[in-house]
Amino acid sequence: MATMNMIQALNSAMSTMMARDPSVVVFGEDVGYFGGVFRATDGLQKKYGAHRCFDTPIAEGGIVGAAIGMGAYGMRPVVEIQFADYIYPAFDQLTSEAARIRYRSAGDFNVPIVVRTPYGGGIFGGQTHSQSPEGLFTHVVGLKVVIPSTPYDAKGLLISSIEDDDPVIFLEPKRLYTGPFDGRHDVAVKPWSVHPASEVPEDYYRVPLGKASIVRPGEDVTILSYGTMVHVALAAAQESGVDAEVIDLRSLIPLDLETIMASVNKTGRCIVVHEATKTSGFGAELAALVQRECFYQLESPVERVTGWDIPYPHAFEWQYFPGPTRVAAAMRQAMEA
Amino acid sequence: MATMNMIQALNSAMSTMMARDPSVVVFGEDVGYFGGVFRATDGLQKKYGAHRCFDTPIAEGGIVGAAIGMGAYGMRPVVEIQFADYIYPAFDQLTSEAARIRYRSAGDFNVPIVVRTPYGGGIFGGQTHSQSPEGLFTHVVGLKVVIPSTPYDAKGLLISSIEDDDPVIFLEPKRLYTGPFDGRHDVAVKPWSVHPASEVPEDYYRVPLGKASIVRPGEDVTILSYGTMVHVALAAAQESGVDAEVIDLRSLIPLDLETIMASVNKTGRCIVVHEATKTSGFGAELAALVQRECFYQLESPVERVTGWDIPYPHAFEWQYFPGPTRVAAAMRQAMEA
Amino acid sequence: MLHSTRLDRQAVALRPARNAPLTLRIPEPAARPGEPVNFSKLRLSAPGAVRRPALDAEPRAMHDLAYELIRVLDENGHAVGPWAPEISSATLIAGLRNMMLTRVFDERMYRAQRQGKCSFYVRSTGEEAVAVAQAAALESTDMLFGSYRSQGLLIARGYPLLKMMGQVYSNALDPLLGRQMPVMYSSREHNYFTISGNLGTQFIQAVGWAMGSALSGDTRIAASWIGDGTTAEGDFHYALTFASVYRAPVILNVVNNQWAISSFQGIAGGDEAPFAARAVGYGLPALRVDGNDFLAVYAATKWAAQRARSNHGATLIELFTYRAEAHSTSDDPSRYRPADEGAKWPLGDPIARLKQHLIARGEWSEQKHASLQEEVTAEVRNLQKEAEARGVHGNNHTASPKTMFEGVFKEPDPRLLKQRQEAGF
Amino acid sequence: MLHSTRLDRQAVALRPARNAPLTLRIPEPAARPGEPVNFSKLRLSAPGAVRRPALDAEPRAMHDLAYELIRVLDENGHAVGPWAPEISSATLIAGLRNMMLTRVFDERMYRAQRQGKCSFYVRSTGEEAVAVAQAAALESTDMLFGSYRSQGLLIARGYPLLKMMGQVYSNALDPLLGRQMPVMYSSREHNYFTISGNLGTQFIQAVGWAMGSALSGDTRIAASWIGDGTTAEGDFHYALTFASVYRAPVILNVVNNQWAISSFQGIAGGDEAPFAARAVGYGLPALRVDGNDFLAVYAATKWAAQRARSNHGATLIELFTYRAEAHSTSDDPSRYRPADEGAKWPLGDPIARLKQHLIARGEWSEQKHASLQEEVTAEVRNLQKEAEARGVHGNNHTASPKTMFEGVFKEPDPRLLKQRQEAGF
Ligand SMILES: Cc1ncc(C[n+]2csc(CCOP(=O)(O)OP(=O)(O)O)c2C)c(N)n1
Ligand SMILES: Cc1ncc(C[n+]2csc(CCOP(=O)(O)OP(=O)(O)O)c2C)c(N)n1
Ligand SMILES: [Mg+2]
Ligand SMILES: [Mg+2]
Repeated sequence: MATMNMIQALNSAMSTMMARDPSVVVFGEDVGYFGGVFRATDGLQKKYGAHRCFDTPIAEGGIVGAAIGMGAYGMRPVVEIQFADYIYPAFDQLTSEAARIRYRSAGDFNVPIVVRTPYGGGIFGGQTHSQSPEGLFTHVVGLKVVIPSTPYDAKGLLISSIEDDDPVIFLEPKRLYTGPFDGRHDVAVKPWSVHPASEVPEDYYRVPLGKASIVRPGEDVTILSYGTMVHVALAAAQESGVDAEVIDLRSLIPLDLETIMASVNKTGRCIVVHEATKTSGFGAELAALVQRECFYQLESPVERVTGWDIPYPHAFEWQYFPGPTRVAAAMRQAMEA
Repeated sequence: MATMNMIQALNSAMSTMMARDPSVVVFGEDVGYFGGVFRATDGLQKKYGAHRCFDTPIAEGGIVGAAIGMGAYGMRPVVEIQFADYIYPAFDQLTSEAARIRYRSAGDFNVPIVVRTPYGGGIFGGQTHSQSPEGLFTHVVGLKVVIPSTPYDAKGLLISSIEDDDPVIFLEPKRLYTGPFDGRHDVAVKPWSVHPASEVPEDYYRVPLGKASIVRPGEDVTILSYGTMVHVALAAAQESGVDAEVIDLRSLIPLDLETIMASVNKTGRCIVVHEATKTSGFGAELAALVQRECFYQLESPVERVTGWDIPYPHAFEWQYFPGPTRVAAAMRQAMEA
Repeated sequence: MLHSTRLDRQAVALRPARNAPLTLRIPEPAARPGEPVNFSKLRLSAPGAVRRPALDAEPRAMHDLAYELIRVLDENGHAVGPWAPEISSATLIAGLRNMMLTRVFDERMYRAQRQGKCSFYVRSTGEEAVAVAQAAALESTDMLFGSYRSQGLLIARGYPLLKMMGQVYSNALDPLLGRQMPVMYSSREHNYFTISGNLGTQFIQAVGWAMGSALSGDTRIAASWIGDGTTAEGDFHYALTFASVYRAPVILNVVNNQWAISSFQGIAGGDEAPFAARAVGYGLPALRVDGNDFLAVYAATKWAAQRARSNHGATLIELFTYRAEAHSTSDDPSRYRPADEGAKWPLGDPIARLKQHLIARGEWSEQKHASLQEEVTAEVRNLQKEAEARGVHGNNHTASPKTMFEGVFKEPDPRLLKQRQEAGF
Repeated sequence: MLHSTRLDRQAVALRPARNAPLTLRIPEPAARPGEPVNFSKLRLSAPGAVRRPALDAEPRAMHDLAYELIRVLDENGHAVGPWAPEISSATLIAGLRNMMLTRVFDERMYRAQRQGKCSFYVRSTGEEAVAVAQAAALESTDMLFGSYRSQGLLIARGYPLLKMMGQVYSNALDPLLGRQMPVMYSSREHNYFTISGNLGTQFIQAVGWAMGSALSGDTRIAASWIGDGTTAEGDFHYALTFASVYRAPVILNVVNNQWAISSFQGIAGGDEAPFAARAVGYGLPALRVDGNDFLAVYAATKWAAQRARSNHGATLIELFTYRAEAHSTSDDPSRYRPADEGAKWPLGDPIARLKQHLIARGEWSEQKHASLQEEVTAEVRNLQKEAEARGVHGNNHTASPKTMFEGVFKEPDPRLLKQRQEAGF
């Protein structure tokens, strides 16, 4: 066991897998000698050689396209897209190719790649360093979508993703890289070291895809969230005084519908919290599922607390970010409804 | 007035606008001399010259990127993406650029472009000539998403889209190009000429964006649909014997939430029908909205009848397609719930 | 004060000169329907005229080859010049047979489509040498990333025609379980990568595969094919960039058949520079080859393959040919090009030219040719009967529809189990 | 039977030769931290040595220029050779001033970021000639599609520094209402297109704008700038393709400042061929220019602009320069390149070189230079005080947050009216 922040845990996951499996290779913009703009691949080139961890041209479509070919060859490429906002040039390769190759070839070929990318706001990155595009990928059949919220999960989920024989979009809440940020931007952020989930085994372990985690059991209302918003939801539960059950989905595809249903059937209320814009975000799918599966148990409508339907505005970061105050208000409101 | 099928109506819309406004230009793959693989731009090059209607290289990202620049110059480009399945290489230009330019420049620049593209199945086009990606675009703030279901609406909506000062994704239900296909693939399809909405003025008129149309008033259950599925829903209403109120949304963004709410508040039941895959499709957003806005009026959960969560399989077109039988079954089930 | 901001601005903001109005050039092909064919703008070289650089030549020293046309067969069917390959008659006859087989297969599947037995078909008529000669020049373990018009590769690799037909007819023999359109084949066994309906995506994938092979210290190389029109896609650029940067062992082929559906190659930029010349800017070597000359295609591909195998990296090959038939069964070329353009193509027909060469070589005769033609026709006809007995498109003789819910992921997807139940399968 | 399918297969499926294992080449820069700088691989030409083709020269006849380096200023600051432009001293002094202003502005905003007064900043240090000389060579009505490092263009066009600062500080003066990061400027009034955070997208947009201008019979041309690293994006390829096909009146500039964050230009393919050479394959003319030589940049840009204005189409210009400082305030270049690489850049500093030229020309002196330096410093300092009085980043002196719900579409969005209420603004 060691104490790791999320970056270190991700680094450890890649290092662990590179040591275990020679077919694991890591590449992307600035990930080689430099170790990535967020330092997630720091030291990997030195440890495993430039052939296992290297820089690429600035061409996200090329990075993913090459990874697909390499995956078809038999490698397990783990590629980094520097910011999730820059994944769109790779959208065609992800959607038309990575997601479809197993199916369209009737299993002849598969694409065991992981696309790691930092997402979300909170670093004053403006419109193009803050986006949360996870909802788009959940609509693409054939892609898995994974989002950790702690160092422990980050390593275990990344290892499961690397070992997965299908393409995984692995979204990293960049605001959580160095500490369990709960949305209270006006107070000093605690480092990961004070959080129990920063205890991370140095060796191999897995956290399975498709299993949600109940991070705070409660009776009154179910909060569905992932990534940064898990910590915001916890803070909101405290702030609101509502006995919320906070669920960290951990992977959106596959989705742990059982855990969700069991919780909502118990609480009778549900709030989805995400940072992405509201319309057609993954919150829509969750709300649609919950109202369908738990209709007769629901005492109030499923609410969504999300980013507004605008581009992430640079100077209004905290007016955009769905912080604990907004989530707490929604909790209280749900209880009154 | 003339009798037009949907292709002719679209052609007439472009021709009308090219005649009225010299800044309207039409381009895309095969749209020039040839008139488009679906013939939507037939004759336009001859009528208005190669400078107003021309072929482009096969580069959807280039087509949309060039259109954005031309739009910023002051033209109103109407571009064709040959199949909606091929819009993904343009995803970055649409999402990061077209959708954001007005906002990020605080109104300095805007992108008055229309991206026309045929979508949906029913022509045995397999995985890559059948997709319905509208849900993705509804999640991108800054894009409008429009889908006609009749020749009359096609022309009126396309004119409104061309005149709109913001980017519009104009999805054309290709299965409806030549007739009001209702999903009964085993009977001969009627031509548009027997349908009243094939009466189309030859001159300029608009159908506004953001106004749904109630194509069949009813008391029992509200059906939300668009494009091909409007006709399927009508057939299903007939087949089921349920007195369904069928709403044709016509534009998804902006969305006519008022009409939707009024209907569901009246019927107490709601089914969303679309051809796109289910998870995180636009049906999710509609279900999320309806359960939220009409919670206390709903007598049964909002149901979604959609394509399955698989790529469109070539040989199983009709097992994938959510035809009238499936929709009718959902109607009856909703009435029993 | 010496420089006020106002003054600077004036110095910079030159008054717009009274220039003539700008104009935009919209490229047009040399001839449209009703006009006489016009090949005056074609860049051709004489057979045997183009030099053959050393396998390790610097790309910088090879630019001229992007503007020439490597041709081996002369008018009389003799192999001439430095590119004339050492190739056995057996290999040539096998190649001839595979080209003939491909053409017959194409014709019969085309007719089956016209009879409503399959939903769609794409012929490679006139371009058979591209696929068949290149397959002959590569090793069977090399990985091929083709296009929908690459059926000749698969046929040359001995993929069972019956399976191909099964897919064309979407019947019980379809190895892809009815999931793909006709012509979008896949065969891991034959190192033939699953064809995409999305143009161009395979080009960078092939580079990635080659990178994987090189990273693994393997000896296998990759090859990929796209059309002239598709060179405009981003994936083309990614492929050339990555291949150049990492010196990947891959052959990148542009099949310039002059047309992309209704758009002539000038709409992709081919009038401004040959597609082969695109390689120059990436520091990659380029060969421009008569795609209807089996020997030239074979020789150029061998050169590129050997170069890749000896760690000199990628080559871009432009295969100059002509799409003799419609783009696909959905197309009618008489609407956009002269009807006789194909027949008058100055570089002839690949099958006729190889036949002529074999006869000139003394290894072949009109008789043998006729009997081979009969043989392959019979082979295809018989297989076609067998295939049709297992069902044709639309008559529900395909795999069970329940299979359509399988194989999106490796593990069963709980959503799809539910949806399958809902569908009643 | 002469040819069984089985036999054919054997003929084609050659046995894998026993080749040596393949290897992949991972490019490395000439020097890393701790190593001596190494410029031995740079492709330079002597000042004055490169020919100047006619404005209507065929691109095919100009390939050599992609491999040369157009330089005008010699070691003594004299303008030599065919590219030495006719340019007034007033224009040069205005250019000098704008470069100095840009550098001072950059330095002060950089320091402001270090003091926590703005969230982020990007300097263009060492690359000022690229922007300022190109702005001088273009007309003020030409449309500029720049990058985040193009502030010199805007400064040269006389955009008010106070507005720039307003955006950098996200304060009440920010014309973009706090919506954009610092450096992502926009000004329709100055024909400066809104900068994107997404690399490369503006390149094809500039071509589209130029196509619009040409379609309209206008006389205005467009210009765009991207970095060496960004040439790998698909938009670069789209831009060159569309510019070539439609002969669009646009200047496409690649600012090769040797680095893309931590990746040296070889990771984008620059070791295999100069970026200018990319133009060759599209049949476009290319100029490769010393980006630190104000006169060379000016002359090359004028050439390309005149060419575009006279309907000869687009030119690709590679501006060979060096990113003298960190990529941005988020970057630390000492981790990946020798600390003294910038100082030792063989092509010097653009400001120092223009100053030397003006002195050699008898139009300038150390004294005048010092007083100009003082003047621009004072100008920026004063404006900075004024700007900071209107608020700095984070202290909520920006536009009202309710504005963030406006302007997604032209018409108010009912969803956003509701959301604004919910937010309480
Ligand atoms: C991304 C994408 N865009 C458009 C299409 C539609 N389309 C199919 S084939 C074709 C023409 C391709 O021409 P070319 O590359 O020259 O190949 P050829 O058909 O001549 O072999 C087009 C535009 C597609 N399949 N994929
Ligand atoms: C599409 C996209 N991918 C990645 C990035 C992240 N990024 C910002 S700047 C940069 C390096 C650009 O280098 P270059 O093009 O050489 O321009 P320079 O910074 O040297 O001026 C990268 C990778 C981005 N902004 N957009
Ligand atoms: Mg072609
Ligand atoms: Mg750079």
